[in-house]
Amino acid sequence: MIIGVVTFPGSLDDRDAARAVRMAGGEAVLLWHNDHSLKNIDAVVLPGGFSYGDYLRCGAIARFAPIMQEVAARAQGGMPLLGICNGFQVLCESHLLPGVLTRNSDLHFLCRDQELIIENNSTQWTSEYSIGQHITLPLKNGEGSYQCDDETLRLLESEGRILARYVGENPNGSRNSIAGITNERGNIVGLMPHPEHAIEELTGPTTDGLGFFTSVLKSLIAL
Amino acid sequence: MARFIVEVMLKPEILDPQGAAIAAALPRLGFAGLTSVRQGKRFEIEIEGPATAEKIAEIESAAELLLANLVIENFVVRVDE
Amino acid sequence: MARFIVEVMLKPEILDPQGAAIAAALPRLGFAGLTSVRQGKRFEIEIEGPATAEKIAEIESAAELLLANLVIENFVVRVDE
Amino acid sequence: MTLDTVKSALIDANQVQPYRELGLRDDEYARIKSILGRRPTSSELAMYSVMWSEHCSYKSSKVHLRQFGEKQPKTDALLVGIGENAGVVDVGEGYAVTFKIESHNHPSFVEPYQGAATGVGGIVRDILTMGARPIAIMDPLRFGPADASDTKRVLPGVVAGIGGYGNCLGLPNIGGEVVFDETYSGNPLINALCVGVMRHEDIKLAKASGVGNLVVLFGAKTGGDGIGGVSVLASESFDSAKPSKRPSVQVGDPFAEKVLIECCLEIFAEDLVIGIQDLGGAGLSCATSELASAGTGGMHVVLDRVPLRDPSLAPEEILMSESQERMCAIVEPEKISRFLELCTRWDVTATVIGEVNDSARLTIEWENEIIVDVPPRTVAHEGPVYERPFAEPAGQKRLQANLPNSIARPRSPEELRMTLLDLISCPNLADKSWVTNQYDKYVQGNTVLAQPEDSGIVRIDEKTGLGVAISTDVNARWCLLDPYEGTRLALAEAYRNVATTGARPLAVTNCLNFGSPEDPAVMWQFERAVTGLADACLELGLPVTGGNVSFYNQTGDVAILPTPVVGVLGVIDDVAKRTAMAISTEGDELYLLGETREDFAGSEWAHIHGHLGGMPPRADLDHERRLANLLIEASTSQILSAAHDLSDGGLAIAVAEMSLRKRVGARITIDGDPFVALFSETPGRVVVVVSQWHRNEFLALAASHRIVTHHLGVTGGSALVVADNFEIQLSELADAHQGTFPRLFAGTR
Ligand SMILES: Nc1ncnc2c1ncn2[C@@H]1O[C@H](COP(=O)(O)OP(=O)(O)O)[C@@H](O)[C@H]1O
Ligand SMILES: [Mg+2]
Repeated sequence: MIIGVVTFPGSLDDRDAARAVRMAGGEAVLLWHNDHSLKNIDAVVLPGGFSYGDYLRCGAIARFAPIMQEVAARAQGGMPLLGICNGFQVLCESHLLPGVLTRNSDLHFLCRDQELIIENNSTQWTSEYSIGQHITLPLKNGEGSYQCDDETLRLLESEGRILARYVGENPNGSRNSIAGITNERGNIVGLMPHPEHAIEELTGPTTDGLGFFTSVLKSLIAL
Repeated sequence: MARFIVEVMLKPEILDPQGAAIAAALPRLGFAGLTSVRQGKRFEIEIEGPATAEKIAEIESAAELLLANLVIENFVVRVDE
Repeated sequence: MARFIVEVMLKPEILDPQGAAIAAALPRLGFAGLTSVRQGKRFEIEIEGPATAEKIAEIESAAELLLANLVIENFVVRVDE
Repeated sequence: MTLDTVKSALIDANQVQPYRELGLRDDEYARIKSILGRRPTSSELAMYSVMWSEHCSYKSSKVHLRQFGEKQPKTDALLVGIGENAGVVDVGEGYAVTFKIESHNHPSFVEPYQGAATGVGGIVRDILTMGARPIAIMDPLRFGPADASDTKRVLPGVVAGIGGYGNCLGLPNIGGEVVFDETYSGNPLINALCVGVMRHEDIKLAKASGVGNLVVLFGAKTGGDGIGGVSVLASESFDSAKPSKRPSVQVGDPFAEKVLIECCLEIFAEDLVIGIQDLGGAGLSCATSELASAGTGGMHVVLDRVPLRDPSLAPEEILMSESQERMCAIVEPEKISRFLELCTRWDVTATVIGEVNDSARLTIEWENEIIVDVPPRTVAHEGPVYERPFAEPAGQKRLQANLPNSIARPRSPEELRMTLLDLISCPNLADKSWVTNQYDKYVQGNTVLAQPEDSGIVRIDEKTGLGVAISTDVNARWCLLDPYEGTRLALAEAYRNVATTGARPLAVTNCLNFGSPEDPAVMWQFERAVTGLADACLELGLPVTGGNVSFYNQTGDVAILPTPVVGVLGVIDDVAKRTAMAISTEGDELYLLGETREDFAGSEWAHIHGHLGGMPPRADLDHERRLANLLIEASTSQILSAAHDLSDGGLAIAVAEMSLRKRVGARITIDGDPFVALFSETPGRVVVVVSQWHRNEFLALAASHRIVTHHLGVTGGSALVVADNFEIQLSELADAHQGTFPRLFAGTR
């Protein structure tokens, strides 16, 4: 199974995401923002970082990168697509997921180990977790506060599309402590914390993040 | 050469942490009687040629597409004379 | 109740990486003929009572102290009617 | 303004020139005239003035810094020494590592966010220039009193700037310092360290060699940023009475730099450059003259070709501009098209602005006229050298005689307990998470240790686990009391911190922050500090690979504490074997390594009581070396569960920090005067945690290295218990430790 990781100018966690894919047993390929074709890719990760400097709004410019047209089209057709941090911001800006990520409520960049609770394990990226499972992943961003209108929030809640929430004190002012959401179909997932930085005891707080990558590989094999 | 101003503000119902931080800081600096502070963005865009109706429409669509995120923001385009 | 607008822009000689990024992105989206884009901030401030000269002066000093960084930015205060 | 050309300089030879305003002295100006055999053109004057400034020429420090070369120990590790953009050391397996610290003190005082941000940008380009991929940064910082209102302006801005730039570059921040002292009000110290890694064969040098090779300027366009910033900002102290001297500030674009890094690394990988130099202080003046001076010797530049952000810039200004995120490369003509292709791929502007020749002159043209025609060595490498007078300050003996004996010492268990709480919550020792949580430490996925550990460790090879460790340190109060000994102690501490985590110290960098070199007392501090560092490096067998000097850190007549920040780089063969500081299991044994004496002069305890006087402890480097060897061997054979260096606040603070990390308590027993045992700052000590199984092996190892061990107690419980004295719940300690920074800085931006 081949998972593509998109490198935009300013992407930072692209190599880390590729490493996580390999640690989970998959093959990782770096995709260039200016390319148009996804070739034989089975799933895509939009990595963390500061695409195009994150000037204007995070993810606002990356959304228009040539590769994103194909990514969006394939994801709408069911290809698994995970946006981590900046990738999540790109997904929201692209309207592949509802809502938007705004400045952290205390206005500071925040890097810390964050406890989460998994609330939906029926997506292609979370099947290896159990509902109610607590995991700890690095959270690191300046604009990680999930915001949407009341109607969208009600919908997300009622459809069980909130994938994970922050446990304990809300770190950034996200509505309902949302850390990640999914589309209805469960193939497009956006997540603010970084699973790709929790794959080795040595360099991460836990190995809890590996499940996102093993989940998608399993679901691809099952297809 | 024409000059446009695009003003982008968060919709009133959206939380504005930056505005809130300023509203909290100002009374500490001795400014009383504030009821609200909202922070938004302001763009100055210069183009070649005059500000034709067509150009205005173009700037409007740039604002819609890129400068503002209509999920949370509203915008106004003005020609700067 | 009075409403003020404070507009804060980088001084013209100061590098504006945000504006530059937007100026680079817009042509890729098909907008041609741009000569410059600068990004600044816009504040809407509401206070109790009318916009007296004294209040205007207060807002000006708030802008100097907190809203703008005079080392790199200029600002304008307007009463919004 | 009419163009001042070489031709016109020959004609109106007596034109009055504002050399004094540009910071040149009469004799320096006379020397320029004699070098050129005519008056300089205004562009030449701009170049000489900026290149002969203190910041670029090291004119006051050079005579002393020579010691680092003269006393350099024999070492096979040094691949590139002092003089290049950064030193390079061999870390094994074909890898080379380059690291360096720089200061950005004055710009950060003027505009904290941008000053600190561009400080990070500058040091990262230095590392990149060596051919290395930057892999981590650190930020030793000094501010005025924590509760001073200006500190509330400067610190949050500086921290946001370092985070804003470093995070956007994708460089993990793995450590630093935050220290407060009265003398830094108005003179904060913003030092930044960067470390990079490359293969041996990829090392690049700043040389313009090969007649006919092309000079390429690439990266950001040139604007009016920080024109004259180097000479004005870095060489003159601020005088609040003259705000008009505020220079124009440089604004950083971290995205442009990130793209530049990736672009350069691809260019290096295809071996497309002969030499490369970043544009930092003194911009193009510096890059062109240094490249030419170190290479074949001649270069011709067509200045009109420089892409400008501000088209109104005069040629003098283009030469002086400190616009960030620019590089200058020397490229063979047959490789230029591929070079430009890679720049296009990354959307990086690149322009051929000149050519290498063998004229032995640097010539620059503008609008078809020659405006600069100089021997490049005289600009770049043969600037003025001063033997500034230095003398021990008049009050030095009195200062050393003023012992901290007048301060009432805690005696009762309750007083000792309160002293621990006072110290662990004081700004210098309080938890720095409010700062470090604004820095990404995870990016790149190789951070093995970061703040608050004794040193930062990053892995450089995933297969073998090879990694490097870095620590920066100095107790500047000790340096005031005795700059020679204080600087040796700074090296000893950084060295010990690296060894504590299991890495073998290999090389040293430094950032020497001092007051005005025109003050003989400051110059004395400087001379003593450099001599101390050079001597101590020789004794420990560590080469100094580079560094930075920042003078004029003073307000009026009052200089900052002499602050020679010392950075030690170590290598660890397998990062999986590193020793961390946390007590993580119950029932392990705690040992104190090294002897405790009564050392309160310059201590944090004296500081919180407003006292600074006495003699600092002596650095025992033979002991430090044996201690380090013990710690490294113990890490390699995996017999330590944890280790933590003792520094400010002494034993009590060290054990408290070890307990707070994972909230596992400890019960310790102390001998002798409890106040001395708990709070003395005798150097050369480390607390280690050893499981019962490894205890005998450990004690034997310690004995073989002739290191004195004291059994302190056992780990466990939810409190720190000092037998027969007091106990404190970890929750109470944590509140005291963690509350300070949020209380001081929350709500600031
Ligand atoms: N500005 C900073 N940036 C990053 N890390 C910091 C900073 N300040 C302090 N730290 C980290 O906090 C820890 C404790 O700092 P300090 O008390 O200065 O250590 P030490 O006593 O060993 O010198 C160290 O790991 C240090 O690297
Ligand atoms: Mg330490």
